[in-house]
Amino acid sequence: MEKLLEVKNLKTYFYSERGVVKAADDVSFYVNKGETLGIVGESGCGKSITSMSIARLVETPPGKYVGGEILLNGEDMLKVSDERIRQIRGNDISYIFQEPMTSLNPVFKIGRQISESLMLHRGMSQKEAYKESIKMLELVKIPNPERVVDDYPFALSGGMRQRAMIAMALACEPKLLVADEPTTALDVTIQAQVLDLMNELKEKIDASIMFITHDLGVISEMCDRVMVMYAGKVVEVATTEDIFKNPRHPYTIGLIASKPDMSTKSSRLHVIPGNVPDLNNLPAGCPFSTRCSHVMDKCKTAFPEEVVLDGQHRIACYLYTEGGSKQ
Amino acid sequence: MSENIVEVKNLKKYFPIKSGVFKKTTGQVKAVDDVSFSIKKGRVLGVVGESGCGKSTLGRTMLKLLDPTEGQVTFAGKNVYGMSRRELKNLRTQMQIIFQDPYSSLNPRLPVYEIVGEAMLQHGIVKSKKEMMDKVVEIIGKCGLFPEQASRYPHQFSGGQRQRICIARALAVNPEFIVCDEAVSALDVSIQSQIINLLKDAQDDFGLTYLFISHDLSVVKFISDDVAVMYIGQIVEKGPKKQIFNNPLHPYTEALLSAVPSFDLSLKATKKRIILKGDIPSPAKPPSGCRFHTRCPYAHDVCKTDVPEYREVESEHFAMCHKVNGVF
Amino acid sequence: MKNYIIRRILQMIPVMLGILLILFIILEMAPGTPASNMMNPKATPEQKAELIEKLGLNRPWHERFISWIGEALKGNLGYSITHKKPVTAVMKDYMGATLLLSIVSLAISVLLGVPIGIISATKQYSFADNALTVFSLIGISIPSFFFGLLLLKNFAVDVQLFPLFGLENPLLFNPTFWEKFKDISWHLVLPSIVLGLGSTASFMRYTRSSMLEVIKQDYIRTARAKGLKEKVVIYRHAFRNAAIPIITLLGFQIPALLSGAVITESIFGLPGLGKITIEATLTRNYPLILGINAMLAFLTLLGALVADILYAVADPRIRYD
Amino acid sequence: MTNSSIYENKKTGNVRKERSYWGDVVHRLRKNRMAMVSLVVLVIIIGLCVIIPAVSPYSIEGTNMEKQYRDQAPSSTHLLGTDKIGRDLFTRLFYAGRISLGVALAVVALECTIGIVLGSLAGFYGGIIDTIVMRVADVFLSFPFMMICITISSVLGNSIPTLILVLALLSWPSIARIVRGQILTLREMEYMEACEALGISDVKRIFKHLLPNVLAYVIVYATLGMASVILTETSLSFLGLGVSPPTPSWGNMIQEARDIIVIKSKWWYWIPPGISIFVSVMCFNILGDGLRDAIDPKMKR
Repeated sequence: MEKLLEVKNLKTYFYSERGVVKAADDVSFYVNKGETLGIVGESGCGKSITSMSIARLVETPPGKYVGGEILLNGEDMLKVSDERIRQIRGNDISYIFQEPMTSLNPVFKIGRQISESLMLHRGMSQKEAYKESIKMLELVKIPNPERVVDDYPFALSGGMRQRAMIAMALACEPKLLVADEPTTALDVTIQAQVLDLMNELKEKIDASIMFITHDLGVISEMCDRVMVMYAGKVVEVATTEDIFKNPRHPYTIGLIASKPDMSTKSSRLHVIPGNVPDLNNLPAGCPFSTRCSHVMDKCKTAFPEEVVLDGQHRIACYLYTEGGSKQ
Repeated sequence: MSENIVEVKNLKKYFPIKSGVFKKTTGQVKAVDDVSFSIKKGRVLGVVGESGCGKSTLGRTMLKLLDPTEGQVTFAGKNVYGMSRRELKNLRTQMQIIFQDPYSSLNPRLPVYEIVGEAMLQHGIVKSKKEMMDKVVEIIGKCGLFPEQASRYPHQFSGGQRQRICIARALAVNPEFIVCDEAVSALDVSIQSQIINLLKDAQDDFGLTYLFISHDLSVVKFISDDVAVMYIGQIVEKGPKKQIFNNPLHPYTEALLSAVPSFDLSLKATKKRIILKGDIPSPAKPPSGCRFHTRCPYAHDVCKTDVPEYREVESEHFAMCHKVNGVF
Repeated sequence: MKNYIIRRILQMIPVMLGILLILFIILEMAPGTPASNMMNPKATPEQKAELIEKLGLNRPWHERFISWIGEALKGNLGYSITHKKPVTAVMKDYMGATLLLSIVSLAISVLLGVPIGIISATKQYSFADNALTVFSLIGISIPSFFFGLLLLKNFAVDVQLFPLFGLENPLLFNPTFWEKFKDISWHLVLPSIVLGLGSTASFMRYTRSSMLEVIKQDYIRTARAKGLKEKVVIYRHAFRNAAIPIITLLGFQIPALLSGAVITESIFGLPGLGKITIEATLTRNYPLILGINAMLAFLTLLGALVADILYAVADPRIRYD
Repeated sequence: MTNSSIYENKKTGNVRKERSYWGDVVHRLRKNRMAMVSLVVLVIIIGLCVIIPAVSPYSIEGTNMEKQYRDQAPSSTHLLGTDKIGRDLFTRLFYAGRISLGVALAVVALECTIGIVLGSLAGFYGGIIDTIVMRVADVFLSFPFMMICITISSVLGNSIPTLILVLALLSWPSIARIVRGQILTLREMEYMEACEALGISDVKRIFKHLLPNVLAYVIVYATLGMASVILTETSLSFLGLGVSPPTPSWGNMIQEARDIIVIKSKWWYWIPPGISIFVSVMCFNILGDGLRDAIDPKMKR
């Protein structure tokens, strides 16, 4: 399999009066061509910052890319010029964001917002872009695309706006689609429609997808592989089947067990004690050590090296390193 | 166990829509439209539905935080809407509510002991400030907070801890019935499970009855004994949890259940997903006849014109559908 | 949109009536009778009685109030005895200078304040931003009469670059249009700077905070994610949204400018409404005072109305309401 | 309840120092250097205004027509010289400060009182009360401010109490709007609903939950209001329509500069009061901005 995107040791930090926040700390992963990679974690785990870093969308300052490489087809996104990154954004890498209500500009018509990318990256005339916009709206199954193209975002429902966002993102046939919690703000039946649409489009378009969500159910329906993040660190990466059948990192195990699923039978939920850590005030060593039931002394001093099991199941936990109880 | 603690009869809550030059009332948002049900003491009734279905309005109207348009709510045999001021004040200690947003539901300017203890003083549950402090420490302890945290302010707590404070505040007046309005929806998964367990523990310890409002079916399935499904202001199906989840009658319930993404891989293979067409209609202009007919895969002509009867199909299992009623 | 405008216009009516009513009551509280205040003290009792009869001053005040409104609707605001002219004619003579000064200053403050505010916001916490922020703080804090005197001292007294006084050079004989234009412009430089400084600073501060608010929005991130140039993101996507609240400020600035004009006119000796109002209060010329105040109140309301309409035009959410 | 719920929350992460809401505001304000400098400058100005006239050997209004005392340039005996009727300008400057700052304080106090009362009524009860209050506020907001001040002071005469009353009557609508808006926002907050659900009495809900939250915004507005009232009062006094001589105000002291000789060569007549106005207004503005940032840190990144 060919790697489309390879991220190596990405470090995106935020500098504020209260100190340094290591939002993405030494994050490494890759996305294969045509593959969907899911990134899962709770609020503040760094999944959004990681995804925004890919096209250098993190605002600097207060953010800063401290280190690492983001290779898209071998080209390092962190090193290319501002001019080049703008050519890549919207053309090679596009984004769908969480809030359909606020992610579209309220004062421009839908058609204009889609046309904008087409005119910019495809060199289309206004007229061509307008026609193409209608086609894109058709592709995402918006009823009456000829009318909707002249609507303002406020006239559309949440689900329709998210479809329009998808149309906008796909307009220039990107190689990588980054979907940051695209269905979180939607109702269940509307979420089902949008996920269904995305699955269908996956077949049609030739793009890899990075799918960021906190919802384990959505991950299992959409993704080929899953990366689990906690407090800015990657703690586990595996295929979707592996993650749910055979989770290895104590955090992943806890996370899956504490989420009531439609098939949960027990009368009490599993609980990870404690709170989601404050990124301003992380413990030394493994950030999960304060909540982990298997915590050892060395967990509190240094973050573990990554271990690869079964060929491609990556875990960062001392339980699996040399001398660990589950090694 | 079989005594009804809350009974809701033909409850309606409409909000006026004002428009035009003089802001005349030109229509109504029928947030809750003719809803009837009852909850047995000590049980949890889960209310599920999507945005705009009126589930939050239902909870608030039941507690008389909103004035009803029509209908009746009886709590422990007394009509909530026909109470004198004094009776209403007394009712406030018996029915409580926990909100979704752990940030806007606590007054940022008051320390925890004020937030939790205020109502105890108001209702004379405690006689002195000293007694109040002891009681507050006891209650927040039960909710998983430390005594020294009583003098802290809301901004010093995380979302999950804030929700614990909200629960402590509700428990402080010894209620019998609590409306949990999306009480765990804003929380992270690992915190959500802590709070759900806390709510379950509280229920066992105090013999509470819950109306558990949520859009998250898996949470409702976990915590509830009975489930009511709402769609645009109406309850379209209600029954014991098992029946609702194993044998849904209403096509909407069926679609809703199938739409929930699950990570149970064994389920994935067998499950067929029903994708509903179109958007959720606005409660300001609900569709005629059966309100679900615009999206229903089984809709017949009769569904567009006639409102289906809300009927007890099996024991304790109600539904509002022409197909279930055997009309076609 | 149509409903919105009609509603706004209907709302204006009671407000305007309220203003007039309060003005009327204030003037009623003036010492002396209305008649004694407006006529030659040497007039004989017969003359007085005749005039009182003629002007209807013996009627109760509410009747006069209603008839004043009736006349005002016909375009008659009363008669100024001091000027021996109708109030409207007096106002016409002096209105020009005030309007000219206000409009020039408003134009300066929008054209300067808004772009500077945008630059300040896009370079938040840079040296330029800090310098501009300090400048705007000075702008809203310096008393305009003091600032005006400083300018006069430096540029009209010590260095005689600009004229000290008035709107036109009385010594210009038979000027061509061009000469007159140049002359008036020259006279207006210092007054417009004085009057414009405060509102430029207000526009700057407002634009800056409005832009900072908008730049944080999700749709700006969307625009960047499309690969748009930063200029396009800021000036097209962000500014189009930030402009909406700035338009409301425009409405609020009109009364502020008119108030400021009074002070500026007084310092620079401009023949405007401010000057005539002060004169009118000294001569107790109540019809004129009432007329000017009513007129300015009307302009203020009109300004607010225009701002609201522009607001609706700029914001599709209101336009399609 | 079972022990597990307690256990679940045992590790509470970092324990922050307990600081009340207001403690937090003060803490943030203290970190704002500009605001703190302004506060210090204001304290100094107010202190001088209180002390100097009290300890000065020169009287405020007493004239001294002897030639050697009149119209003097600054010297070691008269730090800012004397005016045309022999009064010590240094003493007068700080006495004028008392008047200008005192008038501003009185106006702000009065307008805040009116604004809070009417704004709370409108916000809390809504409906017809709200409509009436807000329409009246519209009326007062649409007055041509300066013109109406001129008119009123000519009709009612310009005594200091009248001035205070007029300025307060013309400026309460802004504060009423802020208070009303805040109350409307707060009423939607879930903690207000929780209060209702808990059966907390109306009185407690207003005075313990609503007003303290509104107060923060009132304080910001009052600070900024000090700045704008000082500007208005001095402008009116400069035009001869506010505080009238012989009582000095920073505004009417600058009137002297209408004399071409004074403006050209006698800076001590008008520059010191001008700078005093400028500095105090600037400090109130910076302090007000600082307070707003401290109260609502979301506004600042």
